[in-house]
Amino acid sequence: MAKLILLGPAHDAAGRREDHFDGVTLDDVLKEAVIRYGADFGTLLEVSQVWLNGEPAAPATRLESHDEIMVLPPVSGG
Amino acid sequence: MAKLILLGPAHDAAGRREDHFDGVTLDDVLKEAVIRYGADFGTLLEVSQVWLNGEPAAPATRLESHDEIMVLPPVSGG
Amino acid sequence: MSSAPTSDWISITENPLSPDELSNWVIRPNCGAVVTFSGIVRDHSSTRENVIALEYETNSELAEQRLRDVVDEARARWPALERVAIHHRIGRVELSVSTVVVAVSAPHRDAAFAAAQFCIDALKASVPMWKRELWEGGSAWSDETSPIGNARDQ
Amino acid sequence: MSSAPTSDWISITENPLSPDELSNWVIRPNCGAVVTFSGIVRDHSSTRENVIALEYETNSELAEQRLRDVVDEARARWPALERVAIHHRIGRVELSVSTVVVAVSAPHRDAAFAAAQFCIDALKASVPMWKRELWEGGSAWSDETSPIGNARDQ
Repeated sequence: MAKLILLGPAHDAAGRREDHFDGVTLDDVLKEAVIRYGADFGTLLEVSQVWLNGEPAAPATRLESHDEIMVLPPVSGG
Repeated sequence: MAKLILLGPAHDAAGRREDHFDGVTLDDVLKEAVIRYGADFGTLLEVSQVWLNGEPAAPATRLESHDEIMVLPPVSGG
Repeated sequence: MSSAPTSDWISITENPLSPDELSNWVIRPNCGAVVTFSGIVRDHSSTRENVIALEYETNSELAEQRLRDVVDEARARWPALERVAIHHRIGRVELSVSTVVVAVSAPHRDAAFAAAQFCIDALKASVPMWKRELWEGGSAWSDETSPIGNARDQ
Repeated sequence: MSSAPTSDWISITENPLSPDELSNWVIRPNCGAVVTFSGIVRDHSSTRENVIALEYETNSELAEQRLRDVVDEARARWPALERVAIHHRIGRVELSVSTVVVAVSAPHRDAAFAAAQFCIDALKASVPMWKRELWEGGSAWSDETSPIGNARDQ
Protein backbone atom coordinates (compact mmCIF):
# COMPACT_ATOMS: atom_id res chain seq x y z
CA MET A 1 0.00 0.00 0.00
CA ALA A 2 1.31 3.45 -0.95
CA LYS A 3 0.16 6.55 0.87
CA LEU A 4 -1.13 9.47 -1.21
CA ILE A 5 -0.82 12.92 0.39
CA LEU A 6 -3.04 15.63 -1.06
CA LEU A 7 -1.85 19.18 -0.44
CA GLY A 8 -3.57 22.56 -0.74
CA PRO A 9 -6.14 22.67 -3.54
CA ALA A 10 -5.56 18.94 -4.14
CA HIS A 11 -7.05 18.07 -0.79
CA ASP A 12 -10.14 20.11 -1.64
CA ALA A 13 -10.45 18.46 -5.05
CA ALA A 14 -10.02 14.99 -3.54
CA GLY A 15 -12.14 15.67 -0.47
CA ARG A 16 -9.40 14.34 1.82
CA ARG A 17 -5.82 15.03 2.92
CA GLU A 18 -4.52 11.50 2.55
CA ASP A 19 -5.49 8.16 1.14
CA HIS A 20 -4.05 4.70 0.46
CA PHE A 21 -3.72 2.82 -2.83
CA ASP A 22 -2.51 -0.47 -4.22
CA GLY A 23 -0.70 -0.13 -7.51
CA VAL A 24 2.45 -1.40 -9.19
CA THR A 25 3.59 2.00 -10.51
CA LEU A 26 3.11 5.62 -9.62
CA ASP A 27 1.01 6.02 -12.73
CA ASP A 28 -1.34 3.20 -11.63
CA VAL A 29 -2.07 5.03 -8.38
CA LEU A 30 -2.70 8.38 -10.09
CA LYS A 31 -5.12 6.81 -12.61
CA GLU A 32 -6.96 5.08 -9.80
CA ALA A 33 -7.09 8.35 -7.85
CA VAL A 34 -8.73 10.19 -10.75
CA ILE A 35 -11.38 7.45 -10.93
CA ARG A 36 -11.92 7.68 -7.17
CA TYR A 37 -12.05 11.51 -6.88
CA GLY A 38 -13.46 12.61 -10.23
CA ALA A 39 -12.77 14.95 -13.13
CA ASP A 40 -11.92 18.11 -11.11
CA PHE A 41 -9.11 16.26 -9.44
CA GLY A 42 -7.95 15.01 -12.84
CA THR A 43 -7.81 18.57 -14.16
CA LEU A 44 -5.79 19.75 -11.16
CA LEU A 45 -3.46 16.74 -11.44
CA GLU A 46 -2.55 17.79 -14.98
CA VAL A 47 -1.00 21.05 -13.70
CA SER A 48 0.43 19.54 -10.50
CA GLN A 49 3.70 17.85 -9.74
CA VAL A 50 3.81 14.40 -8.21
CA TRP A 51 6.67 13.54 -5.89
CA LEU A 52 7.66 10.20 -4.43
CA ASN A 53 9.24 10.29 -0.98
CA GLY A 54 10.02 13.98 -1.24
CA GLU A 55 11.50 13.98 -4.76
CA PRO A 56 10.13 14.29 -8.29
CA ALA A 57 9.60 10.82 -9.82
CA ALA A 58 8.69 9.42 -13.24
CA PRO A 59 5.19 7.96 -13.77
CA ALA A 60 6.64 4.52 -14.50
CA THR A 61 8.43 4.33 -11.13
CA ARG A 62 7.59 1.06 -9.36
CA LEU A 63 6.19 1.46 -5.88
CA GLU A 64 7.27 -0.24 -2.68
CA SER A 65 5.23 -0.48 0.46
CA HIS A 66 5.37 2.62 2.73
CA ASP A 67 6.11 4.79 -0.30
CA GLU A 68 4.69 8.29 0.12
CA ILE A 69 3.26 10.03 -2.92
CA MET A 70 2.59 13.78 -2.78
CA VAL A 71 0.41 15.73 -5.17
CA LEU A 72 1.72 19.32 -5.33
CA PRO A 73 -0.55 21.79 -7.13
CA PRO A 74 0.97 25.10 -8.35
CA VAL A 75 2.23 27.00 -5.31
CA SER A 76 1.42 30.45 -3.93
CA GLY A 77 3.67 31.02 -0.92
CA GLY A 78 4.82 34.28 0.58
CA MET B 1 30.44 89.50 5.20
CA ALA B 2 29.77 86.00 3.94
CA LYS B 3 29.64 83.08 6.33
CA LEU B 4 31.78 80.03 5.51
CA ILE B 5 30.54 76.71 6.94
CA LEU B 6 33.13 73.95 7.17
CA LEU B 7 31.69 70.43 7.32
CA GLY B 8 33.19 67.07 8.27
CA PRO B 9 36.87 66.78 7.34
CA ALA B 10 36.79 70.43 6.22
CA HIS B 11 36.27 71.62 9.78
CA ASP B 12 39.27 69.57 10.89
CA ALA B 13 41.43 70.95 8.09
CA ALA B 14 40.35 74.51 8.84
CA GLY B 15 40.42 74.12 12.60
CA ARG B 16 36.92 75.60 12.92
CA ARG B 17 33.31 74.94 11.96
CA GLU B 18 32.52 78.39 10.64
CA ASP B 19 34.21 81.61 9.74
CA HIS B 20 33.49 84.99 8.11
CA PHE B 21 35.03 86.58 5.04
CA ASP B 22 34.87 89.70 2.99
CA GLY B 23 35.12 89.09 -0.73
CA VAL B 24 33.47 90.14 -3.95
CA THR B 25 33.11 86.65 -5.41
CA LEU B 26 32.92 83.10 -4.11
CA ASP B 27 36.38 82.49 -5.54
CA ASP B 28 37.82 85.43 -3.57
CA VAL B 29 36.60 83.87 -0.33
CA LEU B 30 37.98 80.45 -1.14
CA LYS B 31 41.39 81.83 -2.05
CA GLU B 32 41.47 83.81 1.19
CA ALA B 33 40.42 80.70 3.13
CA VAL B 34 43.33 78.67 1.74
CA ILE B 35 45.72 81.43 2.84
CA ARG B 36 44.10 81.53 6.28
CA TYR B 37 43.95 77.73 6.91
CA GLY B 38 46.93 76.40 4.94
CA ALA B 39 47.85 73.79 2.33
CA ASP B 40 45.95 70.81 3.80
CA PHE B 41 42.74 72.75 3.52
CA GLY B 42 43.65 73.69 -0.05
CA THR B 43 44.16 70.04 -0.94
CA LEU B 44 40.80 69.08 0.55
CA LEU B 45 39.10 72.00 -1.17
CA GLU B 46 40.23 70.63 -4.55
CA VAL B 47 38.12 67.49 -4.07
CA SER B 48 35.23 69.22 -2.29
CA GLN B 49 32.13 70.93 -3.58
CA VAL B 50 31.32 74.48 -2.64
CA TRP B 51 27.68 75.47 -2.31
CA LEU B 52 26.17 78.89 -1.90
CA ASN B 53 22.95 79.05 0.13
CA GLY B 54 22.33 75.32 -0.24
CA GLU B 55 23.00 75.02 -3.98
CA PRO B 56 26.07 74.45 -6.14
CA ALA B 57 27.44 77.77 -7.40
CA ALA B 58 30.09 78.92 -9.86
CA PRO B 59 33.37 80.41 -8.51
CA ALA B 60 32.65 83.76 -10.20
CA THR B 61 29.32 84.17 -8.39
CA ARG B 62 29.15 87.59 -6.70
CA LEU B 63 28.42 87.48 -3.01
CA GLU B 64 25.82 89.43 -1.07
CA SER B 65 25.80 89.96 2.64
CA HIS B 66 24.38 87.07 4.69
CA ASP B 67 25.34 84.61 1.96
CA GLU B 68 26.20 81.22 3.34
CA ILE B 69 29.02 79.25 1.73
CA MET B 70 29.38 75.54 2.52
CA VAL B 71 32.46 73.45 1.85
CA LEU B 72 31.33 69.85 1.29
CA PRO B 73 34.15 67.28 1.21
CA PRO B 74 33.44 63.87 -0.37
CA VAL B 75 30.67 62.20 1.65
CA SER B 76 30.50 58.89 3.49
CA GLY B 77 26.96 58.53 4.81
CA GLY B 78 25.09 55.35 5.70
CA MET C 1 28.55 25.39 0.13
CA SER C 2 27.41 24.17 3.53
CA SER C 3 26.26 26.49 6.30
CA ALA C 4 26.91 26.21 10.00
CA PRO C 5 23.73 25.30 11.89
CA THR C 6 23.85 28.53 13.85
CA SER C 7 23.97 30.69 10.71
CA ASP C 8 20.46 29.94 9.46
CA TRP C 9 17.15 30.18 11.24
CA ILE C 10 14.31 28.58 9.33
CA SER C 11 10.81 28.13 10.62
CA ILE C 12 7.33 27.23 9.44
CA THR C 13 5.06 28.35 12.24
CA GLU C 14 1.49 29.06 13.28
CA ASN C 15 2.68 31.85 15.57
CA PRO C 16 2.93 35.56 14.74
CA LEU C 17 6.20 36.52 13.07
CA SER C 18 8.58 39.12 14.44
CA PRO C 19 10.53 40.86 11.66
CA ASP C 20 12.43 42.72 14.37
CA GLU C 21 13.56 39.52 16.07
CA LEU C 22 14.88 38.15 12.77
CA SER C 23 16.57 41.43 11.82
CA ASN C 24 18.36 41.55 15.15
CA TRP C 25 19.31 37.89 15.02
CA VAL C 26 21.19 38.24 11.74
CA ILE C 27 23.45 41.09 12.94
CA ARG C 28 27.10 40.05 13.14
CA PRO C 29 30.18 42.18 14.01
CA ASN C 30 31.56 41.99 10.46
CA CYS C 31 28.24 42.98 8.84
CA GLY C 32 27.43 46.48 7.72
CA ALA C 33 24.13 45.61 6.06
CA VAL C 34 20.89 43.93 7.07
CA VAL C 35 18.05 43.62 4.56
CA THR C 36 14.66 42.45 5.74
CA PHE C 37 11.72 41.58 3.55
CA SER C 38 8.30 41.26 5.11
CA GLY C 39 5.41 39.85 3.08
CA ILE C 40 2.16 41.31 4.35
CA VAL C 41 -1.49 40.38 3.87
CA ARG C 42 -2.87 43.07 1.56
CA ASP C 43 -6.47 44.01 0.91
CA HIS C 44 -6.54 42.80 -2.69
CA SER C 45 -5.12 40.24 -5.09
CA SER C 46 -4.97 40.27 -8.87
CA THR C 47 -8.48 38.81 -8.96
CA ARG C 48 -10.14 39.93 -5.74
CA GLU C 49 -10.93 43.11 -3.74
CA ASN C 50 -11.71 43.28 -0.02
CA VAL C 51 -9.45 40.48 1.12
CA ILE C 52 -9.60 40.36 4.93
CA ALA C 53 -7.17 37.51 5.62
CA LEU C 54 -5.12 34.73 4.05
CA GLU C 55 -4.93 31.12 5.12
CA TYR C 56 -1.75 29.18 4.39
CA GLU C 57 -1.35 25.44 4.14
CA THR C 58 1.73 23.30 3.64
CA ASN C 59 3.52 20.13 4.55
CA SER C 60 5.88 21.61 7.15
CA GLU C 61 8.62 18.99 6.88
CA LEU C 62 8.84 19.33 3.11
CA ALA C 63 8.55 23.12 3.27
CA GLU C 64 11.42 23.42 5.76
CA GLN C 65 13.61 21.17 3.64
CA ARG C 66 12.88 23.29 0.56
CA LEU C 67 13.58 26.49 2.55
CA ARG C 68 16.96 25.04 3.45
CA ASP C 69 17.59 24.46 -0.27
CA VAL C 70 16.77 28.13 -0.88
CA VAL C 71 19.29 29.26 1.73
CA ASP C 72 21.98 26.86 0.47
CA GLU C 73 21.55 28.21 -3.03
CA ALA C 74 21.74 31.81 -1.74
CA ARG C 75 24.99 31.00 0.08
CA ALA C 76 26.43 29.42 -3.07
CA ARG C 77 25.64 32.57 -5.05
CA TRP C 78 26.67 35.14 -2.41
CA PRO C 79 29.46 33.60 -0.33
CA ALA C 80 29.76 36.85 1.66
CA LEU C 81 26.33 36.22 3.21
CA GLU C 82 26.51 35.91 6.96
CA ARG C 83 23.23 34.98 8.64
CA VAL C 84 19.95 34.14 6.95
CA ALA C 85 16.58 33.85 8.70
CA ILE C 86 13.37 32.86 6.91
CA HIS C 87 10.09 32.35 8.76
CA HIS C 88 6.78 31.56 7.07
CA ARG C 89 3.44 31.49 8.79
CA ILE C 90 0.78 28.88 8.22
CA GLY C 91 -2.89 29.04 9.17
CA ARG C 92 -4.93 32.22 9.13
CA VAL C 93 -3.16 35.60 8.92
CA GLU C 94 -5.10 38.87 9.14
CA LEU C 95 -4.86 41.99 6.96
CA SER C 96 -1.61 44.00 7.37
CA VAL C 97 0.10 41.17 9.27
CA SER C 98 3.34 39.49 8.15
CA THR C 99 3.03 36.11 6.43
CA VAL C 100 6.70 35.66 5.63
CA VAL C 101 9.91 37.35 6.76
CA VAL C 102 13.36 37.06 5.18
CA ALA C 103 16.30 38.72 6.96
CA VAL C 104 19.91 38.50 5.78
CA SER C 105 23.19 40.09 6.81
CA ALA C 106 26.39 40.69 4.85
CA PRO C 107 29.45 42.92 5.12
CA HIS C 108 28.15 45.08 2.22
CA ARG C 109 24.67 46.01 1.09
CA ASP C 110 24.74 44.78 -2.51
CA ALA C 111 25.00 41.14 -1.46
CA ALA C 112 22.40 41.63 1.26
CA PHE C 113 19.83 43.13 -1.13
CA ALA C 114 20.47 40.57 -3.86
CA ALA C 115 20.34 37.60 -1.50
CA ALA C 116 17.19 38.77 0.28
CA GLN C 117 15.39 39.24 -3.02
CA PHE C 118 16.60 35.87 -4.28
CA CYS C 119 15.38 34.15 -1.10
CA ILE C 120 11.84 35.47 -1.37
CA ASP C 121 11.68 34.87 -5.14
CA ALA C 122 13.00 31.32 -4.72
CA LEU C 123 10.69 30.69 -1.77
CA LYS C 124 7.66 31.63 -3.81
CA ALA C 125 8.78 29.43 -6.70
CA SER C 126 10.05 26.36 -4.88
CA VAL C 127 8.48 25.97 -1.45
CA PRO C 128 5.23 23.97 -1.26
CA MET C 129 2.78 26.50 0.15
CA TRP C 130 -0.80 27.29 -0.80
CA LYS C 131 -2.87 30.27 0.19
CA ARG C 132 -6.56 30.77 0.38
CA GLU C 133 -7.98 34.29 0.13
CA LEU C 134 -10.70 35.07 2.65
CA TRP C 135 -13.34 37.77 2.32
CA GLU C 136 -16.59 38.49 4.15
CA GLY C 137 -18.69 35.41 3.53
CA GLY C 138 -16.35 33.35 1.39
CA SER C 139 -12.91 32.09 0.44
CA ALA C 140 -11.02 30.64 -2.50
CA TRP C 141 -7.55 29.35 -3.30
CA SER C 142 -5.30 32.05 -4.71
CA ASP C 143 -5.07 32.28 -8.51
CA GLU C 144 -1.54 33.68 -8.27
CA THR C 145 0.24 30.36 -8.52
CA SER C 146 3.20 28.85 -10.31
CA PRO C 147 4.24 25.24 -10.88
CA ILE C 148 6.63 24.25 -8.11
CA GLY C 149 10.25 24.68 -9.22
CA ASN C 150 13.75 24.48 -7.79
CA ALA C 151 15.63 27.17 -5.91
CA ARG C 152 18.63 26.81 -8.20
CA ASP C 153 16.53 27.62 -11.27
CA GLN C 154 15.52 31.05 -9.94
CA MET D 1 6.01 63.96 -8.19
CA SER D 2 5.01 65.35 -4.81
CA SER D 3 4.31 63.19 -1.81
CA ALA D 4 1.70 63.67 0.89
CA PRO D 5 3.31 64.78 4.14
CA THR D 6 2.07 61.70 5.97
CA SER D 7 3.68 59.32 3.44
CA ASP D 8 7.29 60.08 4.25
CA TRP D 9 9.09 60.04 7.56
CA ILE D 10 12.55 61.56 7.40
CA SER D 11 14.79 62.17 10.36
CA ILE D 12 18.38 63.07 11.21
CA THR D 13 18.71 62.22 14.86
CA GLU D 14 21.13 61.67 17.73
CA ASN D 15 18.82 59.06 19.21
CA PRO D 16 18.97 55.27 18.66
CA LEU D 17 17.12 54.10 15.55
CA SER D 18 14.31 51.57 15.62
CA PRO D 19 14.14 49.58 12.37
CA ASP D 20 11.02 47.89 13.73
CA GLU D 21 9.21 51.19 14.29
CA LEU D 22 9.95 52.27 10.72
CA SER D 23 8.97 48.88 9.26
CA ASN D 24 5.65 48.98 11.07
CA TRP D 25 5.00 52.60 10.17
CA VAL D 26 5.23 51.94 6.42
CA ILE D 27 2.61 49.15 6.41
CA ARG D 28 -0.56 50.11 4.51
CA PRO D 29 -3.64 47.97 3.73
CA ASN D 30 -2.86 47.87 -0.01
CA CYS D 31 0.77 46.84 0.54
CA GLY D 32 2.00 43.27 0.29
CA ALA D 33 5.68 44.10 0.64
CA VAL D 34 7.89 45.93 3.12
CA VAL D 35 11.64 46.09 2.55
CA THR D 36 13.86 47.44 5.30
CA PHE D 37 17.56 48.20 5.01
CA SER D 38 19.57 48.71 8.14
CA GLY D 39 23.12 50.02 7.91
CA ILE D 40 25.13 48.75 10.85
CA VAL D 41 28.47 49.70 12.37
CA ARG D 42 30.82 46.87 11.40
CA ASP D 43 34.17 45.96 12.87
CA HIS D 44 36.20 46.88 9.82
CA SER D 45 36.38 49.22 6.85
CA SER D 46 38.32 48.86 3.62
CA THR D 47 41.35 50.39 5.32
CA ARG D 48 40.97 49.55 9.00
CA GLU D 49 40.45 46.57 11.37
CA ASN D 50 39.05 46.72 14.90
CA VAL D 51 36.62 49.56 14.41
CA ILE D 52 34.67 49.98 17.66
CA ALA D 53 32.32 52.82 16.70
CA LEU D 54 31.56 55.42 14.06
CA GLU D 55 30.90 59.10 14.57
CA TYR D 56 28.69 60.92 12.08
CA GLU D 57 28.60 64.61 11.37
CA THR D 58 26.34 66.63 9.10
CA ASN D 59 24.43 69.83 8.65
CA SER D 60 21.00 68.53 9.65
CA GLU D 61 18.91 71.04 7.73
CA LEU D 62 20.76 70.41 4.49
CA ALA D 63 20.82 66.64 5.07
CA GLU D 64 17.05 66.50 5.61
CA GLN D 65 16.43 68.52 2.47
CA ARG D 66 18.66 66.17 0.47
CA LEU D 67 16.91 63.13 1.99
CA ARG D 68 13.62 64.59 0.79
CA ASP D 69 15.13 64.84 -2.70
CA VAL D 70 16.05 61.15 -2.48
CA VAL D 71 12.49 60.19 -1.58
CA ASP D 72 10.98 62.41 -4.28
CA GLU D 73 13.22 60.80 -6.87
CA ALA D 74 12.27 57.31 -5.63
CA ARG D 75 8.57 58.20 -5.94
CA ALA D 76 9.13 59.49 -9.47
CA ARG D 77 10.78 56.22 -10.45
CA TRP D 78 8.42 53.84 -8.62
CA PRO D 79 4.98 55.46 -8.51
CA ALA D 80 3.58 52.37 -6.77
CA LEU D 81 5.61 53.20 -3.66
CA GLU D 82 3.45 53.79 -0.63
CA ARG D 83 5.28 54.92 2.47
CA VAL D 84 8.97 55.71 2.79
CA ALA D 85 10.86 56.19 6.05
CA ILE D 86 14.54 57.12 6.24
CA HIS D 87 16.31 57.86 9.52
CA HIS D 88 20.01 58.58 9.87
CA ARG D 89 21.88 58.86 13.12
CA ILE D 90 24.49 61.47 13.89
CA GLY D 91 27.01 61.45 16.68
CA ARG D 92 28.68 58.32 18.00
CA VAL D 93 27.24 54.90 17.13
CA GLU D 94 28.65 51.70 18.62
CA LEU D 95 29.57 48.42 16.91
CA SER D 96 26.58 46.38 15.63
CA VAL D 97 24.18 49.31 16.08
CA SER D 98 22.12 50.82 13.24
CA THR D 99 23.40 54.05 11.73
CA VAL D 100 20.77 54.37 9.01
CA VAL D 101 17.41 52.70 8.34
CA VAL D 102 15.39 52.79 5.12
CA ALA D 103 11.92 51.21 5.13
CA VAL D 104 9.54 51.25 2.16
CA SER D 105 6.19 49.68 1.36
CA ALA D 106 4.55 48.84 -1.96
CA PRO D 107 1.80 46.57 -3.25
CA HIS D 108 4.42 44.24 -4.78
CA ARG D 109 7.92 43.30 -3.77
CA ASP D 110 9.86 44.25 -6.91
CA ALA D 111 9.16 47.96 -6.46
CA ALA D 112 9.83 47.73 -2.73
CA PHE D 113 13.26 46.12 -3.21
CA ALA D 114 14.27 48.45 -6.03
CA ALA D 115 13.16 51.59 -4.22
CA ALA D 116 14.80 50.63 -0.92
CA GLN D 117 18.09 49.94 -2.66
CA PHE D 118 17.85 53.18 -4.63
CA CYS D 119 17.18 55.16 -1.45
CA ILE D 120 20.27 53.92 0.36
CA ASP D 121 22.47 54.21 -2.76
CA ALA D 122 21.22 57.76 -3.40
CA LEU D 123 21.57 58.66 0.28
CA LYS D 124 25.20 57.64 0.30
CA ALA D 125 25.87 59.57 -2.90
CA SER D 126 23.90 62.75 -2.31
CA VAL D 127 23.37 63.44 1.39
CA PRO D 128 26.05 65.50 3.15
CA MET D 129 27.28 63.16 5.86
CA TRP D 130 30.76 62.35 7.07
CA LYS D 131 31.89 59.52 9.27
CA ARG D 132 34.87 59.09 11.47
CA GLU D 133 36.09 55.60 12.31
CA LEU D 134 36.97 55.07 15.96
CA TRP D 135 39.29 52.40 17.33
CA GLU D 136 41.01 51.91 20.68
CA GLY D 137 43.19 54.96 21.04
CA GLY D 138 42.44 56.80 17.85
CA SER D 139 40.11 57.90 15.09
CA ALA D 140 40.16 59.08 11.47
CA TRP D 141 37.74 60.24 8.83
CA SER D 142 36.52 57.40 6.62
CA ASP D 143 38.39 56.84 3.36
CA GLU D 144 35.27 55.40 1.74
CA THR D 145 33.99 58.64 0.30
CA SER D 146 32.54 59.95 -2.93
CA PRO D 147 32.07 63.49 -4.25
CA ILE D 148 28.58 64.63 -3.30
CA GLY D 149 26.14 64.06 -6.18
CA ASN D 150 22.45 64.32 -6.90
CA ALA D 151 19.77 61.75 -6.14
CA ARG D 152 18.49 61.86 -9.70
CA ASP D 153 21.90 60.85 -11.07
CA GLN D 154 21.95 57.56 -9.16
